[in-house]
Amino acid sequence: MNLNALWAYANPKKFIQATDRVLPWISILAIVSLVVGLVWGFFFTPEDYRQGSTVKIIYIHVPSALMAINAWLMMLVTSLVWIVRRHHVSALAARAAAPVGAVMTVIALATGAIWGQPMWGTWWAWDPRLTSFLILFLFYLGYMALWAAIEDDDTAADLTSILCLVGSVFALLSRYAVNFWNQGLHQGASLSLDKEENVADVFYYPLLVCIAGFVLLFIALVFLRTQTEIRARRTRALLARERMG
Amino acid sequence: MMPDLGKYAEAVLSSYGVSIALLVVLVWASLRRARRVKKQLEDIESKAKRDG
Amino acid sequence: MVLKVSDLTIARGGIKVLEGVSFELESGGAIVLRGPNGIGKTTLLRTIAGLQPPLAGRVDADPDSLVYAGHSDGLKATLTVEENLMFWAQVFGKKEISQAIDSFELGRLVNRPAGLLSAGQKRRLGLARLLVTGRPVWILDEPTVSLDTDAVAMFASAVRAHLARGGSTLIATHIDLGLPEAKVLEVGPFRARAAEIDDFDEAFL
Amino acid sequence: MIALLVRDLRLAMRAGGGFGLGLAFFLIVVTLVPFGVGPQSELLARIASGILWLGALLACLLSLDRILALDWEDGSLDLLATAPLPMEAIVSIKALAHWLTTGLPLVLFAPVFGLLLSLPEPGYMPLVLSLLLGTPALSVIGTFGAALTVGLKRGGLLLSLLVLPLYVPTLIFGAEMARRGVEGLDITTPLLMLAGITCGTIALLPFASAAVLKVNLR
Repeated sequence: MNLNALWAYANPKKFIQATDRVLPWISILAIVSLVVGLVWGFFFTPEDYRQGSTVKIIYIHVPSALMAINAWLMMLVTSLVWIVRRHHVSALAARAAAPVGAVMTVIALATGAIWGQPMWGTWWAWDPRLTSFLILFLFYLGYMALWAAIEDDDTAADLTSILCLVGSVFALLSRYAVNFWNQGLHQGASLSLDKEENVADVFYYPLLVCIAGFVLLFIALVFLRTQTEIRARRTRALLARERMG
Repeated sequence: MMPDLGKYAEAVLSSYGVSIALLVVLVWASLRRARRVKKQLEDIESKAKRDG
Repeated sequence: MVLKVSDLTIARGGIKVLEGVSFELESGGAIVLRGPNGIGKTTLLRTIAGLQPPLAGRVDADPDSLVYAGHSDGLKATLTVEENLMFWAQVFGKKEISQAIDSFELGRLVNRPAGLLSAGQKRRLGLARLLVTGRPVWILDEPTVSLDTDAVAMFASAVRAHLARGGSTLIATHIDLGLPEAKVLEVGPFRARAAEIDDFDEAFL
Repeated sequence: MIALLVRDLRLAMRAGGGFGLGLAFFLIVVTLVPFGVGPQSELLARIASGILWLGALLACLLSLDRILALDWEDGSLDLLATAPLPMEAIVSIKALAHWLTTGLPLVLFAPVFGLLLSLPEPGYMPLVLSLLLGTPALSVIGTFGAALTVGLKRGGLLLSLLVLPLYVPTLIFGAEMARRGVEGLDITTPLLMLAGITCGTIALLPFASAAVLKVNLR
């Protein structure tokens, strides 16, 4: 496939047309895989011998944590595209993804805290991973607040893109700093590409379905919200044009 | 039908509850805003077309 | 020719305001921009001064020849007249400020903090700043706001002296400056036409 | 460039607030802490290094919006942007002036405030050293935040929200270094990390700040 053809979707009209076509399918797929994954995980997996039934929380905790980070990565990429190629859709996609990423971060934090209560005996521990997610959440808040605070759309896109870039570096730095500051209670990553080292198969397959569901849900939401941002932007432009007379 | 969650039932159920509720709110808010903005744009566009 | 503007299109707040602006400024020449409020004179001057990028078109000028003066004078209330001027002179790599002080009759005020000056005196100090920069092309946005008739005449003679030295100036103003030699450029005809509504592409309009 | 630095320092002194304000705020924080946690000197000794770092960080934060906002309001920034100084130099000088008027006094007075919080004897050198290394980063990062919010009417709160997450690594390594000093542990690792962060931000962040400021001046 010719990668250059992808840039055609940087045109707002084309983007809306194309996403309108695929959005229903992605939404259905997202709902189906979420329902299948969560039902499978919740009803049809055994308990872990150490963690008991709390192991069922990973079907939400792990995918949401993954998406919390991937959403920021996506914003970083689209911000770079905006800075380099000045495609408005790219900047608006970053704006559209931020609240989704923030909610994913909250879910990861909440499920982590609920999980931590029986496992560690406390709701909140200043564990490096939890702390890093809290900091990530602060970055999301700042990013969204900056978008909301600036009236001119292009100025806001420029400033938030640079904030996203700088923020990414500092988020990474914070991750290492936090690790250094407190060696944590958190267990190692429950997933890696090498399945052998992972959680057992019974937990693994429903987890994969759940992750797919979260990814699809994220894509569907970002498409929908980007469409909304494009339309809102065009509305503002038309209103401004009216005022100019 | 309901699996036996043992002593951790509260934790498991509340984390599913909280997460699903948050996701539903997010989807609902996105859909609501999408519909509103779409309608607003259509109104303005038809008005702008009429007025030239 | 010290400044050449060709087919310039500029926007304010995402909306095109002026398009197809072209003119040339000669050494020793003056151009006065005129037009109703809100048409985009300030935006045009800021674009020429390099503070914002144009949507289309070119501004050809040696960037080290321009000096811009906007609505505010950039004065520090707690610094004296002399310190304010000296600072701007140093920023532009110059040391000499006495000529500027004389031209705008600020001699009695050199040791007064700028915060204690009247509005007109502040404006005069702001204009004196142009002289200390030693730059040949002045880009001035409403330079005579809050000046009385005497001070306007003072400004006009400073501009004339500047032109006589081979400098040039581009001024946006509403009032008659008493500079008959200046060319008048009406901005009105360059007003951008509203974009087509169906044109739903990158710029959203 | 030196002229700009001299002007900013002179302004800070003339306005009266510049040098003293951050220091006074620092003193108030240090005074209030014992009221909050109790006067036992063992407890204070344990948290002293952290409180001092936090106080310095907050005192720094308090004065950030003044870095660029005053020059924005009176039009100086527009004029500076069209002057023959690169924007990167302007923001670096602004950050340096902020550090000289806010960060440096904090570093110098930190030992005195350490006395008030019963900071243990071996903690003084590492504390001063960590503040000396870390506060320049706070000023440079703060200038970036100030550049982001310079055009906004009520930017103060947003500025804090944007800058505080960026302060996390500096605070962690700075406070960790001071804490290890108090406990007589090896301070090499946090010292190197802190120095690395400061050097990195001084070298790279002015480019981001300058880009942001140019956008805001449009």
